[in-house]
Amino acid sequence: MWKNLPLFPERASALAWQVDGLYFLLLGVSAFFTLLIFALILVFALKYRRSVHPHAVQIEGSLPLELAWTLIPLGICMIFFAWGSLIYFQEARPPKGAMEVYVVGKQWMWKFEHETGQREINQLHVPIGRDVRLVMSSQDVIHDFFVPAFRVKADVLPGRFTELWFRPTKTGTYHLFCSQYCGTDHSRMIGQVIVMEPVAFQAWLSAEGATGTLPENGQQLFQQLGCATCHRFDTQGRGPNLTGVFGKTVLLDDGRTVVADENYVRESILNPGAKIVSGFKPIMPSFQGQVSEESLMALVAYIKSLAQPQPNEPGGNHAPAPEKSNVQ
Amino acid sequence: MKQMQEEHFDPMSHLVPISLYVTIWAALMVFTGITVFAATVELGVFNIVVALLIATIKGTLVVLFFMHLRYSTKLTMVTVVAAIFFLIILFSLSMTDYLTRAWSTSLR
Amino acid sequence: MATAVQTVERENYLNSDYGIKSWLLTTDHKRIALLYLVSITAMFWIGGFFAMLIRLELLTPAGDLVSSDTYNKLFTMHGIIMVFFFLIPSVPATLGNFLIPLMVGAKDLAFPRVNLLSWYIYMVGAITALTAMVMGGVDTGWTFYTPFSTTYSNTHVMGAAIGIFITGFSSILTGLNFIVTIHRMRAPGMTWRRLPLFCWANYAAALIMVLGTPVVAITLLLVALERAFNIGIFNPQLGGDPLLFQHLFWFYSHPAVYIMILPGMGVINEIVTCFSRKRVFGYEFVALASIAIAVLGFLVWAHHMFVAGISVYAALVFSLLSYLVAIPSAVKVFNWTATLYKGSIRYETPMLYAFGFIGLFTVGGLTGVFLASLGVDVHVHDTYFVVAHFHYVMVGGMVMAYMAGLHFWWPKITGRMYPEAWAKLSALLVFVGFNTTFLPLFIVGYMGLPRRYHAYPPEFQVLNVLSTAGASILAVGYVLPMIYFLWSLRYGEPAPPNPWNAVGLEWMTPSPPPTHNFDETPIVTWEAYDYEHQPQEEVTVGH
Amino acid sequence: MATSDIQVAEHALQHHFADMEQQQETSTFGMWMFLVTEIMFFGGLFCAYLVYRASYYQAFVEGSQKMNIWLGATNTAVLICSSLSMALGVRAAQMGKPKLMAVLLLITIVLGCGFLGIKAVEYHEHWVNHEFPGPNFHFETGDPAHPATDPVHTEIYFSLYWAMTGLHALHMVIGVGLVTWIIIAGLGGAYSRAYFTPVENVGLYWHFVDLVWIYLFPLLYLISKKHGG
Repeated sequence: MWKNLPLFPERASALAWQVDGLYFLLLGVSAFFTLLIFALILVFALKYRRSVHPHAVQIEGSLPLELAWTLIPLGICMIFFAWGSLIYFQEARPPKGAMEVYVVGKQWMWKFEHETGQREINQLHVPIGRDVRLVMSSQDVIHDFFVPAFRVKADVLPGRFTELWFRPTKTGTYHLFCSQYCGTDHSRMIGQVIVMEPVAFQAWLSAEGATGTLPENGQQLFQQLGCATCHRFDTQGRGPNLTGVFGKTVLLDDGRTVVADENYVRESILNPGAKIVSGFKPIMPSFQGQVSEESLMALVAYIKSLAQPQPNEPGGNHAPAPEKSNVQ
Repeated sequence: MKQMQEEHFDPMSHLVPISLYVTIWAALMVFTGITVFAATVELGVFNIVVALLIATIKGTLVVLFFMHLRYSTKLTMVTVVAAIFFLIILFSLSMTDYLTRAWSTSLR
Repeated sequence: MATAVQTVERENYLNSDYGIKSWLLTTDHKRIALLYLVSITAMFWIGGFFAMLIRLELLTPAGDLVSSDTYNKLFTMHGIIMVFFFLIPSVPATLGNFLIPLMVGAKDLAFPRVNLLSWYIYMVGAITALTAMVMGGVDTGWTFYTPFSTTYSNTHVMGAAIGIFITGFSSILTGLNFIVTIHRMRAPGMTWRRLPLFCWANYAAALIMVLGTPVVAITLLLVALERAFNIGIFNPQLGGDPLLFQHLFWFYSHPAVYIMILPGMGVINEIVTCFSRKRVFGYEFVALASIAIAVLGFLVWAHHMFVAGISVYAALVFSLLSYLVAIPSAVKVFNWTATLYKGSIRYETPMLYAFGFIGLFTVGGLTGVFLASLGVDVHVHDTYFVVAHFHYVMVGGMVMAYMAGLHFWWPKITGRMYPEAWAKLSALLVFVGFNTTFLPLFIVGYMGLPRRYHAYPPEFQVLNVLSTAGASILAVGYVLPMIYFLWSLRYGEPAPPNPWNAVGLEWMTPSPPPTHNFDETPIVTWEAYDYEHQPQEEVTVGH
Repeated sequence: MATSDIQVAEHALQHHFADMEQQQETSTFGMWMFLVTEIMFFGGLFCAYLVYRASYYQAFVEGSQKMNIWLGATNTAVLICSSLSMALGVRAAQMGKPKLMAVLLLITIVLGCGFLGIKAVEYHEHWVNHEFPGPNFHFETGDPAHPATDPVHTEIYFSLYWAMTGLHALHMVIGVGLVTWIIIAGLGGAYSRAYFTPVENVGLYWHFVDLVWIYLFPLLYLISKKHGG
């Protein structure tokens, strides 16, 4: 019976328990107040019905009561607020060292690309027990990545990266929904998240195969698009040396500073004039319309790999040690 | 006292002398000159401060005298203040998002 | 007096003048209220028809009744019609229009011609939107999120947006008229502390109409301009920010839910006091709670955007403020409940609806607290949980209150009594049908089914079938009053001036009231809900 | 008060008001409420301007440097003068001098049309420079040493510029229509010392439109004149 009529979503991530915990508290408090109000209405309506209680007793009001039912709900709400915010902050802060998957939403499918280069459509394979961070963007309208079993959700926006993370705690296949209305086949923009044992996941990765890791593909694009002619790995380039830049604070031409995160790299490729690094001229052409979302992500992954502490692993020979590059 | 009573009964009560209108007009013109001049001088962040300060002074003069708010009921004054209040809410709460977005990027 | 009503047909606002022109050119607030009543009832049935089709489609998981494009248009048009053309004008433009001048002891609203103009603007807007729908419909959702609405949708977004833009001005003018009337047109002695809470509530709603509607109007205008000229204020491909659209849209559209619910709350105050023969518990607190809801309602809009990509810190601020707006709503619920205490309670139909309102609004309000809570909102946002929540507030709350008010003032408006037994049955059907429709959707929502899905995974079917079954009961519950109200116009018992033995200036006029409302301007010397000094009995009319 | 004044006043008193005082205060208050909605109406656009200027500062600086500050300043002066003649016109109506009022309001109309004319010159200039948002938009700073850094967002500046000034100009056009109506009605003897509320309300509207420009001018023309060059 309950198999055919599930009444509660599965719990398959580290955060799910916390969300459910707060949900149960909310449910308990709400049930209490709902029953209280229903019971009071019922009791008063029966006890003071016209036939047994023909003359109403006029009551002006009561300040202590008013204060009580202002302040007590307020206090309870502050508990909800604190707990809810704690969960939200955890959701907003992906742990360091998470495995990254790049996600592109388009009308009406999900495209995934693992750092190691495997691509998937409408299916996402992840290992159990590992933090997974998704870097997402949309090719057209706003979509929303939602996995009920993980209790996580984030809008996938065009023109910008958003992120989301989870740590699966239970193997299985779970629904992936697009939960922001996105047009005709919104309800068919669904898929599966498949949580596997680490060994099985490794086997899947190697069975799947890939033409180069994501940073490798990004490096190739970096050469093809001619980025490398200006962004050289020394101080002589017409553009800044990108080694070790990712994640650092960058001083801009107009005196402001900006953190070189995924969105900054993205903006610098598509709209290079918006935030010029101090000491450089606004000469870089815009690549708007020339690189797809996937290529952008590969480039971002490559530039990110230039800031990794272990050099030669993804990028190959000419990524020098990051420490030296900070001289300029 | 006599004027107070008149204000209540006679719609002509806030008949503002022409000289006052002309003074306000002159002030507005002078402030326009100042703000245009200030815009041609490099003042850094103060360019915008000066420009908006002068605009607010000019706006206040228009509302108080040309629009007779100074001679209006308290209710009208409250109405104007309320409009400004909700406008500020629209601006400031929208900006809480835009100004703090950069803080919340997760770094790797 | 009671016999006089039956024998001599007294001149009233209905029979003072005949002919279509006397209605279309009237400046009488009571006649304009009836014009509105007819128009919004038509819109309610159109929107309700779409709702039934949506529920029928969701009977099966496969999405086989209509195509996905059709389904998208159905829920979009259901939303647009119900929100902008039914819920927002419902209580204010009909009951508010009819009653506010009567309640404050005025001969009319402050600007009668503006009032008529607002109805015409409403009609132009409604016809524009309906034309867009007949021509092929809109599929953006009532929220018009960019860039879907500006660039990707190839349906009649312009027509719908312009229709809503136009109707916005009708709402602004109605709100403006109410505010000015309540400030300037009160009868001698009708101080703010003696003002019926229905007026307080409509005053608060009118504040939102005046302050919020212009913002959504300009936002939709920009959407229309973007489509017309291919500019990109909200389009990321052209450098714009889609979240700015959401900010500007919700700056109005969140407070707009208070435009809908506040007048409903006002209705409940009048009915609960009347049928428990008591003054309202904590008058000042209920009155100020209305204003608090209106003001705080402007500070919480971004709780619709917690997963939209806004700053974490902004989300924190908006979450905190969202809890604050829950408090005055809770205060009202507690005060109504306390009003029943030691009352002398009669179970007339309006009172049954009012009980239903308090209960369902409590559920709707409390589930709103779930949505203010950041951690839980991330999971339930844009799922059926949200759908269930706002239907509890809008249909369970607002429409219940509207029905309550219609029954309560029907004798005053038409001069006829409705059939009590049928009315009680319909109240019961609405309550049962409503809960059967929407309670299962909370479960569906927490399980994670996103809203606006044309087809869905099969494990959600049982609850969806239950919901559709409930919707059919609900539909019967709404059709019944339509029938007996129309029936009562001709066959209903003539109503005495004050069938409920209620206090309030509107009950001191004959039913229906004369065109000029009061023969001479009343002078108010008593508090609101002064049931203590109201003669108790001699009121057995109508059953 | 002359008897004709009282006749006009009685004629103008609507049935649902107790007296002229109530009627006059009510309509003026109604007008202020309407201006509140106007403030919020423009407020949405100002909010968009604020958000985008904060986000794309450089692009907005470059865009606003294409504004003709002298035409803008002239237009500001023209509007302030029209507000003065409007204020004096209302004063003339208060004193029961319809002919004087008509002359002053005619000056207001002329100045208002002057404003629109100058605005049209500016619009034309932007139009021929492809500074109208849309498919034909093309932006050059005009200084080869400093090419446009962020034309995508400069287009947003121009979108907002056209939307804000366009909406303002639309209000001006409506204002000119309203003032024309007041002149005609005033010469026909509709107003007197006891009843001149419509004149006052149209005056409020006109000053409000002036007020909007007082903010548009610095925001669009002035504050970036000396920046980022």
